[in-house]
Amino acid sequence: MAQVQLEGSGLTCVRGGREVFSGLNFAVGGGEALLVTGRNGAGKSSLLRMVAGLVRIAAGRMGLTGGDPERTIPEQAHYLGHQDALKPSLTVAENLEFWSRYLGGAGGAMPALAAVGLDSLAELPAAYLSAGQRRRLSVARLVAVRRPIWLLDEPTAALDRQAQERLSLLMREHLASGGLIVAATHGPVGLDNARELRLGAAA
Amino acid sequence: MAQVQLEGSGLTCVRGGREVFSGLNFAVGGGEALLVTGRNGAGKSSLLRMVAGLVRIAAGRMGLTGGDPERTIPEQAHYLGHQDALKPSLTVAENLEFWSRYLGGAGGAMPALAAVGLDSLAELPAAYLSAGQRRRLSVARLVAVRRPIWLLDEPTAALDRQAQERLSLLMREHLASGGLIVAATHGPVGLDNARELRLGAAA
Amino acid sequence: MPIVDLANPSRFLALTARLMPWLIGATVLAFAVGLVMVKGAPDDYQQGATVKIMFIHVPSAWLAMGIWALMAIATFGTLVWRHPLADVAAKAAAPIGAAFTALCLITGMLWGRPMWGTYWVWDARLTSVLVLFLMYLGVIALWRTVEDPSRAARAAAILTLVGALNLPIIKWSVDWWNTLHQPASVVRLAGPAIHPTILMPLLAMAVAFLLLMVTLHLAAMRNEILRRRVRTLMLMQAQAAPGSAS
Amino acid sequence: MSALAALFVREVRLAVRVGGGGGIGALFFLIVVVLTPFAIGPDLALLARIGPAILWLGALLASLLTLDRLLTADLEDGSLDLILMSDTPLELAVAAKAFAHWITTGLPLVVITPLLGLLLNLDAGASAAVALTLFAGTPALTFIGAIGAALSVTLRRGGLLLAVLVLPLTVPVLIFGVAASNAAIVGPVPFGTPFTILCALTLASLVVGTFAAAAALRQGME
Amino acid sequence: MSALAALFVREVRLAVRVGGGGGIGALFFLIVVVLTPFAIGPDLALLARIGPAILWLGALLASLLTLDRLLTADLEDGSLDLILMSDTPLELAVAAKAFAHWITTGLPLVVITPLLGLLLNLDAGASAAVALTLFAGTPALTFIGAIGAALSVTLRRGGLLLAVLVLPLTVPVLIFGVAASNAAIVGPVPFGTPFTILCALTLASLVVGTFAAAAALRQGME
Ligand code: HEM
Ligand SMILES: Nc1ncnc2c1ncn2[C@@H]1O[C@H](COP(=O)(O)OP(=O)(O)OP(=O)(O)O)[C@@H](O)[C@H]1O
Ligand SMILES: Nc1ncnc2c1ncn2[C@@H]1O[C@H](COP(=O)(O)OP(=O)(O)OP(=O)(O)O)[C@@H](O)[C@H]1O
Ligand SMILES: [Mg+2]
Ligand SMILES: [Mg+2]
Repeated sequence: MAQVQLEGSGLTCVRGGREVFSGLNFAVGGGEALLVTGRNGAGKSSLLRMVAGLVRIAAGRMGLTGGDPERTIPEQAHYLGHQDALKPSLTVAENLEFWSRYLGGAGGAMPALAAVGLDSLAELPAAYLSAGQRRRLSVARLVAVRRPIWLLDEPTAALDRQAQERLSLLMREHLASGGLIVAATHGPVGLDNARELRLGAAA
Repeated sequence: MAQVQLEGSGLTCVRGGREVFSGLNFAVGGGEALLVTGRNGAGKSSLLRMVAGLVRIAAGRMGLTGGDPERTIPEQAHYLGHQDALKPSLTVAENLEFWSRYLGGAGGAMPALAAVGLDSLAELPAAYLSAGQRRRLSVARLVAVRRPIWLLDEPTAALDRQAQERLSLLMREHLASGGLIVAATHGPVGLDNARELRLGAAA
Repeated sequence: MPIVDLANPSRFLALTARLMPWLIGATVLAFAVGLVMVKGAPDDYQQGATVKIMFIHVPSAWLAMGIWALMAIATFGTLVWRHPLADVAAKAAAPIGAAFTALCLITGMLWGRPMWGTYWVWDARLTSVLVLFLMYLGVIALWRTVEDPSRAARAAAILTLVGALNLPIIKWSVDWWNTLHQPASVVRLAGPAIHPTILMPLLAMAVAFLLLMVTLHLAAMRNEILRRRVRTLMLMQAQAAPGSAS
Repeated sequence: MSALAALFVREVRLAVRVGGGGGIGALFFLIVVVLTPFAIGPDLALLARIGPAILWLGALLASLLTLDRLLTADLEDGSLDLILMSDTPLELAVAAKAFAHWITTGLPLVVITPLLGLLLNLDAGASAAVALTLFAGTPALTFIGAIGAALSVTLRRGGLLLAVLVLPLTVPVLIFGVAASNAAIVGPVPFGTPFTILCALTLASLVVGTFAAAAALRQGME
Repeated sequence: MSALAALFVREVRLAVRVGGGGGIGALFFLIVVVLTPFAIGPDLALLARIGPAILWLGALLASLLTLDRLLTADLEDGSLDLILMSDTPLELAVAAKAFAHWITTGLPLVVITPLLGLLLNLDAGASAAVALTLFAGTPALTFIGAIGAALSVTLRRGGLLLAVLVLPLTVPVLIFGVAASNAAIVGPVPFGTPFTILCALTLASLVVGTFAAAAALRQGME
């Protein structure tokens, strides 16, 4: 994988008819993590969804250099939002396998489940998971399919301390292998030399 | 309000046919906070929902002394779960006013909104709120209607630092006025002399 | 006047504000002329004075169909060029189209009572107007469900375009359906060839209805633009208000 | 009481805001009635003969299918938890919700019935008779439907499951509703007999529906 | 391709597990057909005369009303975000989902039609004709319905709104479906004419439905 670089310049975000932020610039390279911080409603989640192609870019532009030129940015990104994209009636393994196959992953689901400590629950319906277990299952998606860009919205929410540590380990591995991370967060995520992008305003 | 005391003894919780915990004992008095901690899936949320009367008590008993003898425990408790009980098409103020009236609160909604810093968004549809703003709106419910027992499931999730501080202020005021708190959490909630109830096992 | 200028909502408001009195005047005048001509038109030897319903019925039927076409064109502008006024035009047109369709249905039914002895028959033409009315109601329901205008606009645009594709098919299949099961009781609509003494007043009324529609549409568009401004102002105010928070 | 009033107001407000819950039900009713001749053919005599039946079937479907989200929406956003915890009796809360639903959905159906009667070639008297029976009978549909709504909360399924659970229970209401309409239109039974039974069914289902729905919700708690 | 196969398998699995999405549709169909005689009265000749119409109306409602959650469920749990982000073309994903829906809901309707024909006093040949027309026509209903499903995602509403938006568009399918059935049963038109048109309508709606639904989803993005 060539050294990737994600850049946004002059980005403006409009949601529900209101301008959330404007003229925002940022750049993250491979091996780097960018922590997006700011008050509630400052537009952290909106920025992530914008990179993921889920919120329209009202003005400005977003570019990726060094990635796969045939694929768009969202196609090379993992998005971990507030919703878990899990179907309660499928088992843990079935849920993960589906996403792994749909997103074009190679290996089976079990190694990824083991990586988040859910292997013992593989055959349980996802309906039976606790909040933190659901979150871990979402994280397993990031492991099962390799993609250079990780967009993480409050990734540590609901995770217990061990799981938080395991997540920061996964993030460090991802960075070490040349990936990049953009994470919205209100607290520390266990990365030492992450840069911070602070969004202003909003209650 | 007389000095309240919430006690559980020999509690067993069964969910989806599996035993989550058994023989659990705890007691919290007025002015005290109990932090329920433990791994993901240990049963923290289940315990809170049990106190709230939303999960069946498989064995053991739960009792309240010193409260209003005419009312059950759930009727004297606030439950702040992962879901926000908000209707997207109602405005922020309408949402809060409804709960305040339904739960038998006295004052209007505005002071409570101000207490969580949402007064400027009162006329906005709740659909437009960010994750943290939704959470704040739920917290406002606790302020709008006085109840002695607060059951908080990961109360700081999605809140920014200022909002977390404001929440711990509200919690301290609640304790000072003789209320009690049972909170499930993975991190600090900003209370100094809270006791901890650690649930064992689970991934 | 270059059309680009009109694309700007403020220009549009200013221009239409000046145009509006003239339009209203022209509409009133056209109706006055039309009604006088209608009064002069001879009664039908069979139908008597009821034939005069036609002067309302037929123009509203024409507009009922025309307005969907207008909406289809406007929504095309929404989807392709994201034209700021296109979705305003489409949204404002829907209730007006529904109203003219309803007028066509109601006058037709009132006319049907003396002519056929019943308010309604499942004749092909009647039925396709009814389906058109249902589709107007569907689009209006869709507009009403979403507060966010630009989102609603795009959804309504797709529905309108699919509807525009479908309307000819519906019309044609309803024709097929009715000619197949044609019950004897239905009187054919096509009367004797229209005589000039009827045609002229009819055309005059058609012009008056067209002017009425243009007036109503522009007024509704102005309303919609202003409503959106109020909404934006409210949102901005909600955001800017100095809360105890910041 | 004030709590119930607040709930009622919220429900009506939601129904009106969310694109007119009631409007949609009435529109669905209209469309179903309009579609029938396409399927059956434009035979006026036949349509008039089965007109009351079509209107009743349409109203039945429109009532039940809008009930789908009556309680599931509250389950999904956590409102139901708080309603269960509150000291307002669950029965009253369910009744307030069902009543709000009838006001916003059942009543509009009754109001547009005379109009639809025209399309089906019913004369004014017949339309009025059908509208009257619907006025008396739709509350029964809503309250019986509430049982299904509560069950589908318990089962965490919505949509058609509700209709499937509830439709069989509505058979008596349907039979006596249509019978009363036909009695008013063609006889020979006097209108009063089936209509009285219909009203009795409605009263019974107000009670049974409320209690059964509340019981189902309570049982549904884990 | 493997991604689409995975999606298809997931959809079928969900439909089967969630209390039989298809089963519910078929049950709803059954109940509507069974209720009709209650409303119309037990006139066998009349029932046979309008039998195909009832079957088609029932199938229409059963198809559309189960489509409600086709895309909304994915919106609510965030799956739709990931589907939009993936490199699988959205059109294909929509088509795969709609196809899975038809397999699990449309096909069961076709299968139980001969059974319901018995209840409506249709002879074997007539039942077979109706089943054949449903087999050819229900895909059109599903794919036209997909447009409504996509729109109701955009609007964050489901339920009857979908039916209200989509039902008028299905008029041609209904007309030619019933016409083909009747042609096979009583004539005088040869069966081939309306049936060919029905098939053409189905093919057209496969294309239009897929593209319009995908466009609606894309436009619905904020
Ligand atoms: C609700 C019932 C009715 C509806 C929906 C209806 C609909 C229409 C429509 C859509 C047109 C425009 C046709 C075109 O220009 O292409 C039309 C024209 C006309 N209608 Fe009706 N109609 C109804 C009842 C009647 C009745 C009862 C009569 C009188 C017998 C009538 C007489 C006419 C005449 C004379 C024209 C103009 C001549 C023509 O263009 O063929 N309509 N109607
Ligand atoms: N709705 C449910 N049905 C069946 N089992 C459930 C349900 N919810 C949770 N469980 C199971 O009960 C156990 C405890 O879940 P609970 O949600 O109480 O955990 P928790 O301590 O709150 O975890 P977390 O830190 O992840 O929030 C878990 O093992 C989970 O699998
Ligand atoms: N679906 C939506 N429609 C309209 N406006 C929205 C929507 N979601 C969020 N907003 C608005 O956009 C702004 C930014 O929201 P966003 O969710 O990006 O904030 P955030 O920084 O992630 O906040 P939080 O820390 O609370 O998660 C907020 O003011 C919010 O009111
Ligand atoms: Mg956020
Ligand atoms: Mg928990």
